[in-house]
Amino acid sequence: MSFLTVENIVKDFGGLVANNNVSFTIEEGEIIGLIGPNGAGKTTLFNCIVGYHRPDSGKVTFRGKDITGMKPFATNREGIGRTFQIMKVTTGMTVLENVMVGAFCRTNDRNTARGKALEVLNDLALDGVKDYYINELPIAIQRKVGLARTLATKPVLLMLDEVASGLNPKEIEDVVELLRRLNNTKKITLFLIEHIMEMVMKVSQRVIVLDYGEKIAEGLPADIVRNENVIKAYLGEKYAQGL
Amino acid sequence: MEKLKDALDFSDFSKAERIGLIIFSVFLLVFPWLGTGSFAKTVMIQFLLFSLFGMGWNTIGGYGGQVELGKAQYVGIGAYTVALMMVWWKIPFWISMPAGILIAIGYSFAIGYPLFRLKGHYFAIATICTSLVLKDIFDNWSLVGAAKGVELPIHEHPDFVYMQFKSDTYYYFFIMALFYIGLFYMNWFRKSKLGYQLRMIKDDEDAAESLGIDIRWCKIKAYSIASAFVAVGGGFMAVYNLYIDPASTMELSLSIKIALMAMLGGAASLWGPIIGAAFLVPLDRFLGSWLGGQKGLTGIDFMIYAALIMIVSAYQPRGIWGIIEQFRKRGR
Amino acid sequence: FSAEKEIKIGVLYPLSGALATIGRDLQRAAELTADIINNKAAGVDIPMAHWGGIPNLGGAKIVLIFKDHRGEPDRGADLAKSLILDDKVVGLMGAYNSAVTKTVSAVAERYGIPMINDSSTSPDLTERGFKWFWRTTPHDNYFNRDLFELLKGLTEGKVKGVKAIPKKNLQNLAYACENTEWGSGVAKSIEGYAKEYGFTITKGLLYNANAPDLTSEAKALVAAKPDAMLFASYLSDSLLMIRTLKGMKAQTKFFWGQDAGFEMADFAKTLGTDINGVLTRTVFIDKITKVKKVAGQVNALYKKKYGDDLTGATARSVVGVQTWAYVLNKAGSTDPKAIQKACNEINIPAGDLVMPWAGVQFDAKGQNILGRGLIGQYQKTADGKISLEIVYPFDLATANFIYPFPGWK
Amino acid sequence: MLKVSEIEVRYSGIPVIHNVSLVVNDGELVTVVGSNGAGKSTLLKTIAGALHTSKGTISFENEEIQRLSTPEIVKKGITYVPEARLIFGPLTVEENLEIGAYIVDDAAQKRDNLDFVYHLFPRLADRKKQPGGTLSGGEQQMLAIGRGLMSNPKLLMLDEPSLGLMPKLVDEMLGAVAELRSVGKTILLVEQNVRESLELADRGYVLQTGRTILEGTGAELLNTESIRKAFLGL
Amino acid sequence: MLITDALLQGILMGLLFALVSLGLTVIFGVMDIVNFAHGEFLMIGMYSVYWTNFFFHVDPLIALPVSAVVGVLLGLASYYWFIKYLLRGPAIAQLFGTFGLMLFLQYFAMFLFSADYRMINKGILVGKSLSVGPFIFDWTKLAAGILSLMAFAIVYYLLHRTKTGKALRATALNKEAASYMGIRTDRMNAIAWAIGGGTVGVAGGLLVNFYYAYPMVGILFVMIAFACVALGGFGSIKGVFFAGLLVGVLEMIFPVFGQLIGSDFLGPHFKFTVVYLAYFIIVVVRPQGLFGWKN
Ligand SMILES: Nc1ncnc2c1ncn2[C@@H]1O[C@H](COP(=O)(O)OP(=O)(O)OP(=O)(O)O)[C@@H](O)[C@H]1O
Ligand SMILES: Nc1ncnc2c1ncn2[C@@H]1O[C@H](COP(=O)(O)OP(=O)(O)OP(=O)(O)O)[C@@H](O)[C@H]1O
Ligand SMILES: [Mg+2]
Ligand SMILES: [Mg+2]
Repeated sequence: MSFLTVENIVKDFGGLVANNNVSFTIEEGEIIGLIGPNGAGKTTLFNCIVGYHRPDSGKVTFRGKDITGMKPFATNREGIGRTFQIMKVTTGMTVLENVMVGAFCRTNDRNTARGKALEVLNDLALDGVKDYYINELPIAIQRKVGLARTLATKPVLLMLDEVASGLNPKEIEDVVELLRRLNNTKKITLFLIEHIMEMVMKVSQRVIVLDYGEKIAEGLPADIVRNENVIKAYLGEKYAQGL
Repeated sequence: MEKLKDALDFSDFSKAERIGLIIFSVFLLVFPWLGTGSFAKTVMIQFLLFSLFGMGWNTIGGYGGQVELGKAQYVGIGAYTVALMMVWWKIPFWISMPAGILIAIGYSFAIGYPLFRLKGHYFAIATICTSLVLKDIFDNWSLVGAAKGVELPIHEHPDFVYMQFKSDTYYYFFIMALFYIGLFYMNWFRKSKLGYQLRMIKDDEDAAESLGIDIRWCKIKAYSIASAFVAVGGGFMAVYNLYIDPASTMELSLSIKIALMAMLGGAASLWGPIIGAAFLVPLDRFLGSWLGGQKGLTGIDFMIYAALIMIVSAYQPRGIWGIIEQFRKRGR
Repeated sequence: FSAEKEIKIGVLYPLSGALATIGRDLQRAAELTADIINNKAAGVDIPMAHWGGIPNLGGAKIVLIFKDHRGEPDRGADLAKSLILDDKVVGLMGAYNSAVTKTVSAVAERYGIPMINDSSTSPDLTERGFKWFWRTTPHDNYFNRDLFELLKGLTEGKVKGVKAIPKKNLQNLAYACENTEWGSGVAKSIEGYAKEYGFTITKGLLYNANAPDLTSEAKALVAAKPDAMLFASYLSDSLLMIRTLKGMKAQTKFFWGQDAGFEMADFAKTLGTDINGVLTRTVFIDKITKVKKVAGQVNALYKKKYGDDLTGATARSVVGVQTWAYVLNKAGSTDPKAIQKACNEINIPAGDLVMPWAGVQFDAKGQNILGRGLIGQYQKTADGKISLEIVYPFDLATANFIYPFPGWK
Repeated sequence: MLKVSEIEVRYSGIPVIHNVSLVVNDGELVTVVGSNGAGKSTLLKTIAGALHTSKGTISFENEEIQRLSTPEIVKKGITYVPEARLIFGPLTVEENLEIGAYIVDDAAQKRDNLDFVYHLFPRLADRKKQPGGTLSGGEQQMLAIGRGLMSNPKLLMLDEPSLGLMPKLVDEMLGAVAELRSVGKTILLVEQNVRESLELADRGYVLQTGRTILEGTGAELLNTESIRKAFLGL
Repeated sequence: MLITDALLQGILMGLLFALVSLGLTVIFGVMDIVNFAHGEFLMIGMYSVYWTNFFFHVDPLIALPVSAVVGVLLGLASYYWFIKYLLRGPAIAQLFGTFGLMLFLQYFAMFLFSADYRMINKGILVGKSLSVGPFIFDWTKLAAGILSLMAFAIVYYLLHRTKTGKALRATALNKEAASYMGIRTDRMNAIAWAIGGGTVGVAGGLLVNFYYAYPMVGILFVMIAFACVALGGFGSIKGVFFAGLLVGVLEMIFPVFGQLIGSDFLGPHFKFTVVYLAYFIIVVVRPQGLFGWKN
């Protein structure tokens, strides 16, 4: 039994097939990268798995349980956490309160939630901004807060949608570090969408490639970047030359 | 026990706020003996009543950020339950009021479920519509007195079973007790899990959902809490006025007034609804009493009232509490 | 006892909101009457116009304290408390809207303060067994009975200027009443009397007076092809209803409205000759001055001051204040108990009232049993204006009845 | 062409940009780099008139513009393509582009601009009739830049145009920027792709916590030790 | 026959409802503001024609431009003196701000004109009706219907075909982005208010031909307008048009239906209840309204 199994997912937006028969599995403890051209359907696939979209057909099984079409809150309670590609800039709650909401997912007690939230913030080196509102933070930190509040829900599978975009190479290093740590010490399985190849290459153990909604390749990072189709559709000649 | 402690714990407020609360409480306690006259007392009762309504609205409207404009239907439900149970079966207030709460909660679940498929203005208009529909039904339903409404028989005074008193002082202390129960509940509520979750929903629904929050369920819960608060107030109105009809308990203007007070005071803050009611109720009543009968000035009282609403909402969208905070910050 | 200089009466009317116009008129009429009593009025031939205050109270003046209840029952109750406890009024008057009268009278009852109601016509009000509540105006059941008396009179040839009409030609009635407490009460009462007098209701409907459109209501009425159309409408909806019916060229023989809208000054002012032949129940018509001199004199004062004639509503306000004056004079004291006693025993002679009533005398429930209604008909005059003529009671009729209702071409 | 001198910008009273000066000459491609929260977007927004300076001046073609409103600045020939893209969701791709040409009155000019954009981003041509809001992240980015070009600006300010784009498109995007420069457009670019963008640039500025700490030609900056350390992780 | 008649009358009434609601949806579309004071704009439109007729004896139909101009001015004044400041706040503060404006205008009108009901008695169309076979139509309502169609055509053209219209929609969708395109969003908002005020002003001017004017008259119409706008989908011109028709027809058909099945309970007193109920049901099934754009 695999950790996460995705079978033949199809998602059609009124004629535009964003996901077409996508299947793959993820094992516990893995770090999987999901890449593919813009508009290939990566975010849509995430949404189908966690339940923001109901797939037109296909099946998603998580830890042996059929979670197809479950609402996002329910998949979260199953242990799937996800972050957003585009984070909404909000003004109503401080960073700490945001993360506490995540922690409340697993407890009803305020003090427990607060303790857990502080722990996560500390872990991500965000204690400095705990009393800021989201709109007062630079985008990268906002994303990190998004990650923190998701982490506070204690996910076993963490799905990250472009956490590293907008970061410079140095900052990417830090994120890679962090993800590895989560994977190692917290035993969190990671599934991440990323366009920044340095990052994908560094962290993922396996890479899945989507193009026009279909899976066109799957394999080790080193193999993927040499794949003809992937180079043609995604990486571009220049990248290939750089290798 | 833990909850009770939370409810009575105001320690995360500033010192000024806590002192303010104490002074305010002392004032409330001694008010009947200040010799301010009976009209002032009726105004205070209205103020406490509308604070209670506003606190209720604040759960869904303030913390939850859902523009709810149909609270009057719950005033009606609370009031009618008390009145009809008394008229039909002579059931004491202490049984009929809880019954009213239960009916209000049941009803709020029934309509909340479809209602919370809607968002934003669609939701706001839909809440108005449900309220209008209920009012129209009551207006034409002869079993519940239709538009004639229901009159409660007058009892010997004072009567603690049916909560009928000649002197307003009794009503005053009764509504004050309800007010404090409401205040302490809200103080707990804002720190509770549901309180946090609602604020998250208000900020960003998608994110809230990804954090394991069942948005619709949370909203329904908050909505029914709000409805229960309002139904309590409605029950009080029935025994206080001894007469209720659809026009005075279910009207759209009442719904708006409830939301308006909370909003103008400062939505999503504990003090907001209280401050809003403290500002608008006396303004409305005293202006109406002083200027209402003045010939040649018909409408002036309303114009002043309306202008103040306009000024506050344009000057500080966070309401009066926002203005106070603004000045406090500047003061520092 | 020591002579008081002022006697305060609290008066609650809807001075703002949807009923502000009528509230204003009521207030004017009440003030005028208080003025007549307090300051004497030359040329008004009733005793109280020569009093110059309340004689048995040492010439004390009546001071009316007006409060605006905006049509809200709870506000009315609060203001009543304020009047009783803060202003220490001797008694209350008002409140026009029956719903507000209910809460106000409940307050008066609790505090044992007399309340004389001048203009609320819900029959329920005097069915509650209150000890501190009296009503001078006849209530809706009186008026509806008048209507059926008139219908019956038509079939019996009692009506001035019309030959007896075969009953079968006037058999089918249709009514449309606004659906608040007043209108729905009227509807019920019409149903009852129709049965009693042997008429058939072919269509009865309640409608929302605050509707932007009454087309479907009007259609339903017209479709029933009734011999008589009966209405209970406030002003706004009565205007709209008639406009709509006119647009449909509605045909019927008898067109009657239950006061409120039909009888207000604005009704005739707004609709002009479109209402030729329309009937309205009322308690006062300026034509009354032909048969009742005092009415003409007070009306002249009112018209001089405010430019309008007295109407059923405003004239009742006059009688309300008149009654208060008599009651106070009879009690000779401002003690509630004394006033209560005076109320129960009062008997104001017909001649002292502006109304064509037999007087004011209350039954055990507090209802004035000597009041009676009128039915007026709007008739086009030679100069193209419209005037309201009395057609019922038959002995007071001031003009020939126009039958059938001419309708609109 | 553009001269920013010693400006200070505040968010609700707190200065975020302390003292920044910068010059863009006619036909130049100037890149601004800096770590997260350095104030790059703030700087561009201020030039675009969406925020206002509390100190200092901004002049464009020898005219002070720091007091002008955004639409007035756009009329003067400065177009800003925001980092957040801000696509008009329900409008189609083509309608989005048309609105981009709001200040252009000449129909022929508009058509030329449209052709140019479609030539630059053929993918947009494929999706002319699709509502902008349903495009993928990368497609939206193309649309946003295309829309910025529609007004035929004298100075184009791009805020992280490669954000969220796939590697191939990052190249294409930077290629497009290079192409724009080669057809004579003046460009002020903010980028996180430090290496590539500095390679392209005529000159560059480094921003740190609201201050310009370095300036020079692209190549100079790339060879500066501190930059290599701070931004390239080398 | 009964049904056909109700249908035709319903369409006429629906056109009027649609016209009354048009401005509300335009304002909402551009600014996301639900204008509670919309009914009061209508009221002032009514008064403006009434007084023009009263003082200058101009036929109410010819005085229509007056109500349009007054409506536009009122829209602009409200925007520049008040709404502009409201925009800084959250939706809910805006709602109550316009609620304050509503009360203010109501009682200002009462203060100036008293609460009297005012109706126009003479005019080209007043009180005239047209018989077509068994059907009778009020000329005033026919005129209102025709004018409503014209107003919709103009506004639709304005918003969808002209440059300003596109700019308006862009402002509606994203103010910040629109300003980066060189669109003066402030002015666009003002234009929206001018259009909103103008159309509802005209509606008022027409209405006073067969409806009475008084300070509170707006409330009667504004709830219907809200339902129409939401039913059609906030901001959708097409939506509000069809929703208006739907409401008009529903309101007329329902009592006929009650009559046909011989139920007194389903009488006219519930006709607007049914409209609200229909709104609730439709919107629960289709949360973005009939033509709304789902975000
Ligand atoms: N709600 C929707 N309605 C219609 N089309 C949609 C919708 N959501 C996404 N699409 C389309 O589906 C395709 C896949 O979109 P998706 O967001 O999944 O791409 P992506 O792989 O995440 O791209 P990127 O890397 O640019 O974020 C795109 O062409 C997009 O336009
Ligand atoms: N609305 C706001 N209120 C308060 N502070 C803000 C606001 N917007 C931005 N800031 C602060 O201003 C600073 C500069 O932000 P800016 O967005 O200009 O950075 P940036 O260099 O563009 O970073 P990024 O790489 O994230 O785009 C940051 O510290 C941020 O926290
Ligand atoms: Mg994506
Ligand atoms: Mg930035």
